[in-house]
Amino acid sequence: SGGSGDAGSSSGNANANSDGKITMGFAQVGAESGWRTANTKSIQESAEKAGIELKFSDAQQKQENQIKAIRSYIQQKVDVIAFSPVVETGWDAVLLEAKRANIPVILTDRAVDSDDTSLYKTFLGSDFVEEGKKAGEWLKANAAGAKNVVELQGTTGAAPAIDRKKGFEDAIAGTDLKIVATQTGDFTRSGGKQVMEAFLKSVPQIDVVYAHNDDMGLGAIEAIKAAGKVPGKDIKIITVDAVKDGMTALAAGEINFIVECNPLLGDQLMELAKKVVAGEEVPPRVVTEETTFTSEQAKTELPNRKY
Amino acid sequence: MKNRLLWPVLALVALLILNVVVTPSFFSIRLQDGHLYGSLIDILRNGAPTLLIALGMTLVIATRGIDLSVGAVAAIAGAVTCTHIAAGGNPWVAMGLALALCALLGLWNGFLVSVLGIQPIIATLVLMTAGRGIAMLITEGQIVTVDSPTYRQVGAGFLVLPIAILISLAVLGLVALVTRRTALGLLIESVGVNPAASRLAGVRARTIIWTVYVFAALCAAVAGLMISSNVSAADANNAGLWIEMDAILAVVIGGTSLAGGRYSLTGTLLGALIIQTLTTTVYTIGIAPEITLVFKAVVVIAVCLMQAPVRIRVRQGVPA
Amino acid sequence: MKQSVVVEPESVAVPSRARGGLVRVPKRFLPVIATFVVFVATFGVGSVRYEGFASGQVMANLFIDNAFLIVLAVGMTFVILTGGIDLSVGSVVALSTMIAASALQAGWPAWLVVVTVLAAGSGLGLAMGWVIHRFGVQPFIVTLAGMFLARGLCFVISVESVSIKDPAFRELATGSIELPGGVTITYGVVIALVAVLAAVYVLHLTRFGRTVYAVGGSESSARLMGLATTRVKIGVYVISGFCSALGGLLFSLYMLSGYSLHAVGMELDAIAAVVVGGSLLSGGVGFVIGSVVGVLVLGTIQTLISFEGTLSSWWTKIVIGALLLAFIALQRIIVRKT
Amino acid sequence: MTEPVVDMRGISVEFPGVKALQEVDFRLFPGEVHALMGENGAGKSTLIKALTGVHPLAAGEVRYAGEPVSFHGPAQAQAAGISTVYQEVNLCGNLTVAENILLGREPRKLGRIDGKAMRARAAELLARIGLHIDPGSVLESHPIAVQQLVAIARAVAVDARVLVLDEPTSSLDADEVAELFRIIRVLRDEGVAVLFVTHFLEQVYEISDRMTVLRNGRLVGEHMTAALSRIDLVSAMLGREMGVLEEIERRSGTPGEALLVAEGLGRKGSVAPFDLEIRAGEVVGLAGLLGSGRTEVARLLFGADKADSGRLLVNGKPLRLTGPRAAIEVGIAFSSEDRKAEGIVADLSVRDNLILAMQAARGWARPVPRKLADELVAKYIELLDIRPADPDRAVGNLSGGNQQKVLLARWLVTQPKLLILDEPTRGIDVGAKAQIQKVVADLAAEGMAVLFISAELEEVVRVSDRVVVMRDRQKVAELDGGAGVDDVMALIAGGGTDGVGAVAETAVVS
Ligand SMILES: Nc1ncnc2c1ncn2[C@@H]1O[C@H](COP(=O)(O)OP(=O)(O)OP(=O)(O)O)[C@@H](O)[C@H]1O
Ligand SMILES: Nc1ncnc2c1ncn2[C@@H]1O[C@H](COP(=O)(O)OP(=O)(O)OP(=O)(O)O)[C@@H](O)[C@H]1O
Ligand SMILES: [Mg+2]
Ligand SMILES: [Mg+2]
Repeated sequence: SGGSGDAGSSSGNANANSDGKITMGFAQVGAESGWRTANTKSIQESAEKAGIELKFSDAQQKQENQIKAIRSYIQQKVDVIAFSPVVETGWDAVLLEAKRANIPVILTDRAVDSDDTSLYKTFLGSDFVEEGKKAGEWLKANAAGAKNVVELQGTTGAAPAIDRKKGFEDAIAGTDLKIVATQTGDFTRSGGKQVMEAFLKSVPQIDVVYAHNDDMGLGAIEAIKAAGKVPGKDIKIITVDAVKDGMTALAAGEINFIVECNPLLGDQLMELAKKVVAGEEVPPRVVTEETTFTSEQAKTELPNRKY
Repeated sequence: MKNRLLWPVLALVALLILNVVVTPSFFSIRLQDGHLYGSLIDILRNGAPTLLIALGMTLVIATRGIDLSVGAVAAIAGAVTCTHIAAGGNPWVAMGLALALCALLGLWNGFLVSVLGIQPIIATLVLMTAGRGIAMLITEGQIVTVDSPTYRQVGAGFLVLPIAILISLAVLGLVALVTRRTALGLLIESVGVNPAASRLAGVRARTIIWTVYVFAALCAAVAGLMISSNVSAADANNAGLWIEMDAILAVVIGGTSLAGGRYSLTGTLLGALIIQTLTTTVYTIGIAPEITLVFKAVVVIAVCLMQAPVRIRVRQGVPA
Repeated sequence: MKQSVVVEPESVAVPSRARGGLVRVPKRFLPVIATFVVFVATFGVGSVRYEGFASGQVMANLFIDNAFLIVLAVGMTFVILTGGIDLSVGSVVALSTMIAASALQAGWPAWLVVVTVLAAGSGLGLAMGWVIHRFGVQPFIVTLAGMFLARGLCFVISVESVSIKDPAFRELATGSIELPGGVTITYGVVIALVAVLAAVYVLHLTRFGRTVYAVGGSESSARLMGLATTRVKIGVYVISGFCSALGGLLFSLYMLSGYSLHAVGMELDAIAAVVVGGSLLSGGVGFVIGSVVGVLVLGTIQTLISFEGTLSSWWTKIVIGALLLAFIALQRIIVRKT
Repeated sequence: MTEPVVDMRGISVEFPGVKALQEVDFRLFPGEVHALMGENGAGKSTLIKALTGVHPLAAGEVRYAGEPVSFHGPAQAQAAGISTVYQEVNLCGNLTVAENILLGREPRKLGRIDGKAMRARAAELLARIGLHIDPGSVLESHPIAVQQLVAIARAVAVDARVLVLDEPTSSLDADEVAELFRIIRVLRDEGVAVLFVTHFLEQVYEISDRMTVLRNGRLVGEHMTAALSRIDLVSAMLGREMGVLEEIERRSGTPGEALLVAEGLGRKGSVAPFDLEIRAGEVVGLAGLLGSGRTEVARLLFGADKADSGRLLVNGKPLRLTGPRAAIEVGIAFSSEDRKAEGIVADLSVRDNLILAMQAARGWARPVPRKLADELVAKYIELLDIRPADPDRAVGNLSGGNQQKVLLARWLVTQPKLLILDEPTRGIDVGAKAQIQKVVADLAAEGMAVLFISAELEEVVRVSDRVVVMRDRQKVAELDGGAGVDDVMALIAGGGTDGVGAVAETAVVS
């Protein structure tokens, strides 16, 4: 029986199975959004392409479930563990177990908050603060007299919400731009729509909507249309993610600018996993390739969008 | 019963007044593209799904039951309809399919509760969990966006007033009529108050229980259609998330006891309106997301203290 | 919710005949026993199906991973036994982790943090119990408000997660106890088991505990019998609040962090565990041990899912639902057959 | 007599819309048995609850042992030495018998409840009132009569200065009553003041020293029992003269066809297989001691419990009883002895309760028209003298006896072919009891078959054309109309003829 604390002394770092196939345990957060599902799909497909056996578990948005899954991967003696931390805190204990069991860990999405950086090999993913910044920078450059921004936040307390807010606020600090109302739309279309409806009635002048993801932006578009205004013209809209529906709206000019947050990091992850299992050195931070889209760029990019 | 409803009404009025004080234009309603436009209209439209689900929940609760699966059922209804439409299907057929499937799910809940005798909270918890999975299975985890003007009408359309609220009010009227004009109301209450006595009196408790669960599922299905049609997309994961809690809260604020028995449809209507007004208030008066919940907690407590049975008894001169 | 109208006499005593000597399992233990049997059976199925399932450590992990839930379920059992319900437990867990983490960050000594958290949880429970009793408001609505309040206070303290760096907490969290057979458990498990024992003692061997059952059986009768119903009705919410806070402490040990979105929906897990363990929501019927087995059942479902390994997100949900159904259906069948 | 231990003056109690008590004075002395008399709804239970702090007083003063008191609840009253058995069984069905007796005063060892000592103590207390059941059994599993005895055991378990018994004997047999009276006398002699409520006049005259009569919430008078004749008592209660209980008119015509025939019907662990025939137009009485299996027979015939042997013929056709509905469909009705748990639907109005069975039979889609419902309610409120005569009042707020009348009416409106009445007169006052007996007789005269169960043997013999005697869960005999109370008594007790032989000897003659 594999004890959680003392196992792994027998095998070295490159403890690939006898058939040479690498086994990866991936503890996914959940399937709370289309973005996440695309992320999952990408990882599953890439694993198959790379010949890596994938053990996958869905934590239903609960950190404790992720921890349980990681613990069970440790017991099942997988070769490498990867996961996207829901929160940056609270991973020390289980990562320590993995380290003791000599199983390398790769983080995706974001880093964990720990003094001990030896707990994981590398992390691969987007920088949410950077995304917020990009949105703010674009607005600064293209404000054209706009002043009043309303913000549709993601789920209160969720990391992307906090960081995208922070990055955006940093970027527009010191300008004429002002966030006049901010409220959570829980990352959903109905949330975005409901909040926007209320804003349209309670905020006298709205020039810009900044939504923490495409879905809330799409909801806001509906509300703006219902109010008899033209989204993208009367009110500028900036969102983050660049999922297909968002890109379609961007191409149609209803959204003005989207900051990409790329879920398709499967290939990069598998490559890293192979290196890590082989014991090669990897950089401690790998940033996914992410860009931004304007309406014109969206028109050309749209046909290639898979998710 | 009349006295009991006084307090929810006052709570609703108080909330509305708070809104007007902060946003003077709150009550203003104008005609926009041939339909009414204003905050009050938003409250009605956005509150329609909660009201509808709460209506089904009221009858379930009256039989001493509870239905946690309504949110998942709503998600399934949206998922079925949108995937069918997205695949080129007729919106009416799609909606019919969704309603039929959800009626089946209601039958399933009723079966677990009335035939297997499983406690309602657990019986419906099964579908609450699995149902979301089914909805996601149908949409493959993606948000399915559709572009069907017909379908849009259900949740976002207007016949001067939002169609969604018209549907919900129609169902309310229908339920009121059916439970009052037929003996359904009496039988539901008697099963809820004393199942043993009802059985000996020859009441078909099983049929009654089955009926209310199917009805609750149908209400949830229509609500699910409204939710997804409102944004022209099916979000299997988030549609109707925690709406069961809102619905139960609406029922309870309306004065119906979770212990079963006597229920009040008017109370449920008021409860649903209070909840939606509360949500809109939070957006309108600009309460920071961090303290939204504290604000809601205070309002909920205030409402229930206002209508506390003890208060009423004191008023009538009979202390606890 | 009480389904059977006719309850068979447990022992047929006729005036002339003395009490029967045959020891039979009393009916009220059946649901617990049935749950246990189903639990063991599932574990057996898991062992046959998955390699490495039937190990002591997997069993121990069941306790390690669910220690906090066990404590919550214990508190919830008290409330449900009186016919009430406490929806605030999940949020109180989050609030406890938040208080603990931020207080530790502010440099409070560990013992003071523990005391503060427990006091806060019990205090909130007391407040809710008082409102429920004094104003006759339904527990559902009061504890729902408590749920909003506790979660809201988390956000007020901090929106971001706070990690716990206190050495004493880390020590407790990472330390483990070796049992015979190389199986290790955490201190959290020990605390949870102590809580269970304490609850069993209180429920079955004190007047307070028996009054809990009486109130659940018939509150008006209990009152007419001259029992201290007020104390009990408020007391169970204090106990539940205390247990939530204790569970919150265990959770903060488990996570070593405080976060306002911790334990979302955990109240449902706790209620489900209690009900799966054979308690009736209408009150008066149930056992703490049943609730513990209920937690283990839910834990086993999780373990099975993770051993299965490659379920997609939606199949995960469907399978959880199906397993839950299988459990309770089997339990019903066992209870009915005997 | 010295100082009264309880002295209540000018007591008024009001409920929304009802003045339940108006300026009632009441005194209770140490060492006396005091009967509180009055019709159903006169306010007896309310007076008791006013004394023990369940209901707050609208006016008046309570002095206990010379001191003015105002109890805030039963707990305080109990602590002060007033031990009470309330009307209806107010115990916790989910707990064991022992716990119910000793809740709140469990024997403890080192601070924890000593289960063994508790069961032993409970067994002792049960034995004291002549009840031999397993103290570890769950209370719910016992019939209402046993529960009533357990409640009494609980009340007499403490050293109280005042013992209050609100209709403790409503479902007890002569034996149990005798046992109870023995205990009451012992307590009385020890100086305990006993307040006793019952509708059985014989019992009042047997046990009480003094009595207080209430009518419509007002005090009528306080009398020495010996100084008040029965006729005077009854007219004091009713406020009018009441004719001597007329002999129920025997029907001259022969009963009709056999309506229901049970052949070897039985259920393991509850009743041994029995044969029974009930004809249209006859009243069959079911007599036996507590626990002899009468209720079980009734439940089997109605399908409330499933029989596991034998068969049932209705109108000559075999009938598979799958549950109450199947029975109701062929015209069988059953009114349970446990009116609180299986009878009334407390939160619903009198009207709704009254039409419930009729409505259930019609199905939900065909509601009983409001006009018809109102007519029926008006008719039965009048016929059975249900008080208050308010169809919209919640049944749970009616006095016990009036609830029973509503239940009876519930079945009468369905016009069943066979009416099974299990203790229909439990807790019903003298006037109404005669009324109900007469209704039963009239119904039979109109062709309805009635199975009549009552703990009161005289009543069974009086209303029945034929009496079936049960003993130890077996049918032991059937006696025809001419039989008297003594004949039945002999069979019940198992004396005289041997049980099995009795059946053969007293072959049914009709
Ligand atoms: N909780 C209550 N709410 C409203 N009315 C009540 C309540 N309890 C009793 N009453 C009314 O008070 C009156 C007196 O009832 P009470 O129970 O004292 O009668 P009783 O003399 O005990 O009759 P019975 O012999 O039938 O038990 C009745 O009219 C009854 O309807
Ligand atoms: N004195 C007693 N001692 C032990 N058990 C008793 C006694 N009296 C009744 N019982 C219980 O009575 C039950 C059967 O009662 P049943 O209801 O059939 O009797 P009954 O003839 O209808 O009497 P009643 O209606 O007066 O209670 C048995 O379950 C038994 O446990
Ligand atoms: Mg009375
Ligand atoms: Mg009986």
